[in-house]
Amino acid sequence: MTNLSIQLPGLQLKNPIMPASGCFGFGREYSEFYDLGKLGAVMMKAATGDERFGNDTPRVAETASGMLNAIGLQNPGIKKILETEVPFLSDYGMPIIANVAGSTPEEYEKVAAAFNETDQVHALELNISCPNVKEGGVQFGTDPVMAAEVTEKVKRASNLPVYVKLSPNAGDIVGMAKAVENAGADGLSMINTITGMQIHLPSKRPLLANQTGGLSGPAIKPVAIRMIYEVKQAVNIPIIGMGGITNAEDVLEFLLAGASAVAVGTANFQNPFACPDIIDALPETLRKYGFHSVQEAVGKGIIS
Amino acid sequence: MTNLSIQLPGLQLKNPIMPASGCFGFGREYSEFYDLGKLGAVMMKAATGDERFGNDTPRVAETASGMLNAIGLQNPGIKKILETEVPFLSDYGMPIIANVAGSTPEEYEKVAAAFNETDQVHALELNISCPNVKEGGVQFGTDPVMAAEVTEKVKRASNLPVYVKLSPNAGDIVGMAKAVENAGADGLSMINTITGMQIHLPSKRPLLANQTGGLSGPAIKPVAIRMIYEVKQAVNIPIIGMGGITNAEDVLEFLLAGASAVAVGTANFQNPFACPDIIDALPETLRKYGFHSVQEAVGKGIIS
Amino acid sequence: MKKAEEMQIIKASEIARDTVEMVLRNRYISQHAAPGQFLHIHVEGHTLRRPISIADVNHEEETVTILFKIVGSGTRQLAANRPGMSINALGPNGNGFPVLAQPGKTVLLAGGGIGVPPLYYLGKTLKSNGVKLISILGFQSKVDIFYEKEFSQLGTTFIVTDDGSYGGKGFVTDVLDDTGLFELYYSCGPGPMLQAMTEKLKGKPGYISLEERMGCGVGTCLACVIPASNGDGYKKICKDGPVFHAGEVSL
Amino acid sequence: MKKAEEMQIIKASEIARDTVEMVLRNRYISQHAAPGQFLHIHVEGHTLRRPISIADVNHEEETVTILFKIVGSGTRQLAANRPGMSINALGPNGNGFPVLAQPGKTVLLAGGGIGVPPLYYLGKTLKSNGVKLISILGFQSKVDIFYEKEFSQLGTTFIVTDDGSYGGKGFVTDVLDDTGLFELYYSCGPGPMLQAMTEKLKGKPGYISLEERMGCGVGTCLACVIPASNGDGYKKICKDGPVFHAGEVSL
Ligand SMILES: Cc1cc2nc3c(=O)[nH]c(=O)nc-3n(C[C@H](O)[C@H](O)[C@H](O)COP(=O)(O)OP(=O)(O)OC[C@H]3O[C@@H](n4cnc5c(N)ncnc54)[C@H](O)[C@@H]3O)c2cc1C
Ligand SMILES: Cc1cc2nc3c(=O)[nH]c(=O)nc-3n(C[C@H](O)[C@H](O)[C@H](O)COP(=O)(O)OP(=O)(O)OC[C@H]3O[C@@H](n4cnc5c(N)ncnc54)[C@H](O)[C@@H]3O)c2cc1C
Ligand SMILES: Cc1cc2nc3c(=O)[nH]c(=O)nc-3n(C[C@H](O)[C@H](O)[C@H](O)COP(=O)(O)O)c2cc1C
Ligand SMILES: Cc1cc2nc3c(=O)[nH]c(=O)nc-3n(C[C@H](O)[C@H](O)[C@H](O)COP(=O)(O)O)c2cc1C
Ligand code: FES
Ligand code: FES
Repeated sequence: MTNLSIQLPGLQLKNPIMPASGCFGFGREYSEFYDLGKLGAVMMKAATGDERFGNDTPRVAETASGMLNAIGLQNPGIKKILETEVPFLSDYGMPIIANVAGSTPEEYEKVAAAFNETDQVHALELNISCPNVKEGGVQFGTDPVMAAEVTEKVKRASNLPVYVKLSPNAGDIVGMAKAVENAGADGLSMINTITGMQIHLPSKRPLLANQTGGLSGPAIKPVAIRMIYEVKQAVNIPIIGMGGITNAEDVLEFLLAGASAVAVGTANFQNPFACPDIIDALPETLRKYGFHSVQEAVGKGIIS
Repeated sequence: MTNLSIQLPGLQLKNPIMPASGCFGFGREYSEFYDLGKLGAVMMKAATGDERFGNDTPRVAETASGMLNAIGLQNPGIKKILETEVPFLSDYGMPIIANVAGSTPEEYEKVAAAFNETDQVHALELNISCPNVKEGGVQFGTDPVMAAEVTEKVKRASNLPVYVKLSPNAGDIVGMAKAVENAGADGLSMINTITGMQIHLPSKRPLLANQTGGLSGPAIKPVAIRMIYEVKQAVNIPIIGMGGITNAEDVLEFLLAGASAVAVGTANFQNPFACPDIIDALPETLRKYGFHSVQEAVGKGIIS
Repeated sequence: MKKAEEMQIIKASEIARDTVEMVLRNRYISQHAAPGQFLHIHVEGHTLRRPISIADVNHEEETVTILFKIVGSGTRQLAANRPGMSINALGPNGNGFPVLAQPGKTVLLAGGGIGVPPLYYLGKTLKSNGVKLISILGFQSKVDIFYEKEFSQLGTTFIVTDDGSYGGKGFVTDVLDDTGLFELYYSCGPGPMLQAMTEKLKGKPGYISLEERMGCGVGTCLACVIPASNGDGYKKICKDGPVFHAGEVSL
Repeated sequence: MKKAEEMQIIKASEIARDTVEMVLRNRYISQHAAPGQFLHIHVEGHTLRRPISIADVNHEEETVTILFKIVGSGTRQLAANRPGMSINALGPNGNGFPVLAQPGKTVLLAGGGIGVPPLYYLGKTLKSNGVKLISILGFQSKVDIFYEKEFSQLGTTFIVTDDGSYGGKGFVTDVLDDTGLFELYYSCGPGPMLQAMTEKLKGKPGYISLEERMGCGVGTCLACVIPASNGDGYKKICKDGPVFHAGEVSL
């Protein structure tokens, strides 16, 4: 028997696979494809203080082995999420991670605090790395001082474990990771999307209405692996890894690099069954490479 | 008639297509495939003060729509390059751009100065962004103060126009571009590779002997386009663009984003005729989207 | 539970310039498809699926027909598939056209280019309900025209081309005054055409089918939104649409 | 001038576990290939080409044969190509085995696994020069064995398997004492095997063919280097090799 379970701050995961924030909404649509209870956990779409409408369309573009998105944090706001989305997801019994976003440190604080009201959310993912909003978002994610400030504020406001989601756009990812660890982060999640652009030749202008968007998908996997590998050696908090995962071998690569669990984003769009398919394939993949448990593989690829 | 020519500091290009540094050696091998005289220019493999042997193997890995390399600046050293490689290339008559690398500002200076001895080299490309060497390389490329210092030193030492090659690993690419422009750079070339990693599952360790390598190929094109688009609006020096170009439509996308000429790297490995094929296709592609010249398309995708 | 269905290609042929008609066999989709719904098709080597409308359904043969234009690398790759091969599709997706079931009423079908296909299955269904049909189909040029015969069998059909190489020269909306009376319209085509249609036919009940670049195609990623005309946020084209009441969204 | 050649697949069959034999037609490559050279093959959907040795050549039919093992996504994709389809290859690349032209001499061919193929065309060529051959072929297991009959027709052939399921159990080098005398050896196989070979046969003239991950495959990118044993930098496997004199490089 291969042991897929893993324990992280606030999260008792029966397997290390969860859908990534923003690539799964609040689960309703994919619940029509399979039993969400199969998932290790769920990372919800970003929540902000008030409802947000996001950016104009087009909001997505396809790239080689990847895609760009500039949704712009569209979400119904913290109140509605607590009232209708969290209870829906909670019925499936797996841990729920709420993705917290905002334009100001105060908004982050407010949203984080709101999740204290429910016992159905098990951890927060602090989205200081969204490249698709004018204010907040990625600027908190590329400046270690600001990132630490937001992390501290949210830690004080919340009674939940906080996973800070790092941006690959940061010049010094290890410095960022250390800064938020020192500020009290319980874990990290990495990586968010890399800022990119596509120019639409017929119209001779950026294809996305927002001009830039976040690059995700298999194209960015090597960057995610490198960053996790570097950060793992510099911090003592666990990492939830993501960036281009499409199959169980990718998951093992992330575990070896130092992730303790992983999230699957873009792959859901190509294959709505990406998460359950990976969960089904994982035991055999671990066995094939000589592992009896997920825990055993974490960080095993690191040469010291 | 579509006018493909473009004038850049030191470079009278009959067309905007050149092979990227390190993806073409010193041209000997590809000269067996086609007449190098067809190229707009050539960017030579990096030159250092002394001969360098580079990293251990494996040095390359394949990734989704891209590749990682960690060659490590293997080159015969400035003396031999001047004696045997430059004269060979010079016979073909197109402008030659020398890629200058080093471990210390002084080595950059020395290499740059050495190219004053020949009139067969038309410009320098200052490689402050190589991620695959222990010293120098990318650290000059992610710190604007160091980048400016190297640029200044090289400008003083050289009588050739200097194009500074920027690293996408920099957190603030616009800041880097401005810093080297202020330090006297005549142009920019961007982007170099993004640092990445692949873990080899059977051996459970990084596949590349150097552990990390530089990600290139179509996977990184959206990042290159975004950075050129942003930098073009902030500086007044021309940009030679690169990153994932495989066909003439890609070239037009780079021109629209703000590049005045482009370099083709990884694509040469899949198709040794990548450069001449693109040169042949470019007039029709420009016409299709309504352009009569390369010059006309430069920066036309920028919404201000 | 929804599934991702394998659809076997029964027939594939180029029926107009760069325009491919493909007949696909799949029991589930053929039995459940409604006019105006779409398939979200996986294309080898591409990150995102491609949304393509259902143009016709044959319940007995358990097939659906799609018609698509080769406009980029995804549709080019899709067109390279040959009969006998299978493609993977999500579907039927979205909400289609409400099918009027009042015999004797007259409705207008107005399609532009690759917006024509979904109107065909709609027209067939309406006709079998005894509804009278008038169709206006717009194409770029003569070589782009398809399904003229098929629509003619449903009712009076006007063809217009941008360059006048066949039928009337001009836009679909230029013919609106010549069609005679109708009580309801259904339209699908490029954005500017739909804007012109809804503008000219303001006040008349109508349904329009919209296009937008999609990620998931099932309502989760929020890529494909369109502002609701009541100012209250967005509708999702892939899930709330692609068909909307003409007054429901602001184009 | 060198070209990238289209090669038509004439035949493709699985001749051992996950091991595919493909016969490819191309005039230029078939007329120029020497034993030990390789093709650098483009595989759909992959950034880098795959280096595969030339295993046999038929001048009259203008074909070359390759043998490859499915080990990853590139070889899997390559194996999916069917007769009638074409693949794009650079070649013949590199420097092959020096072909000894002294009738009556005895040489040893020692191949491990997927290192066996290039030795076959070498063996045929040597035999036609009147050279006497002894072959040792090592495979993982019985199901992996291929070309036993073909090599037997060239001379005495020893087969060993890692698990002893066929022939002797053990490594190619375990048989070296049983072969009788030979003046020269040629070897191709995994790194550890070549190390053991050159160690055990130190002082005896021999040629080895090496593998390394490649970028360009033509000598330009410096991906595929191996240190020269004289300490003077690197040799390029794709261009200076893949065949080297046993003493020329340090393994
Ligand atoms: C609900 C719906 C139904 C459709 N029905 C049909 C149909 O029946 N026949 C038909 O020919 N076309 C139809 N389209 C348009 C079709 O989806 C696009 O032509 C196709 O996706 C282009 O793919 P490509 O790879 O060839 O082009 P590329 O431009 O290379 O595609 C790049 C990306 O942009 C997206 N994209 C490009 N154009 C469109 C577009 N017009 N609408 C949505 N996404 C686009 C692609 O899906 C892909 O993600 C429909 C679109 C929608 C939204
Ligand atoms: C000169 C030469 C001749 C060869 N001849 C043969 C032959 O005749 N038959 C045969 O089966 N194999 C041969 N190989 C090995 C063959 O190239 C690899 O098995 C193949 O490239 C693996 O590709 P993949 O996509 O299936 O594996 P993956 O592991 O998915 O490939 C990933 C990357 O690593 C490279 N790679 C992986 N393994 C090797 C390897 N052993 N050598 C070089 N590159 C590798 C691939 O080319 C690709 O770039 C030869 C290698 C070289 C260098
Ligand atoms: C359409 C889309 C929307 C996303 N929205 C969010 C979001 O709201 N919050 C967040 O933290 N990350 C968001 N992300 C980033 C993903 O959670 C993930 O970090 C990234 O896409 C890399 O993983 P992938 O390559 O598996 O998609 C979004 C990504 C996509 C593609
Ligand atoms: C194998 C390889 C070697 C490279 N060597 C150098 C180098 O010596 N100097 C340099 O400035 N860039 C070097 N580069 C970076 C390329 O010049 C180019 O900036 C990068 O690969 C992006 O372009 P591409 O996606 O078209 O390959 C190298 C890239 C590759 C793939
Ligand atoms: S495409 Fe994802 S919500 Fe419509
Ligand atoms: S593979 Fe490029 S030098 Fe050998």
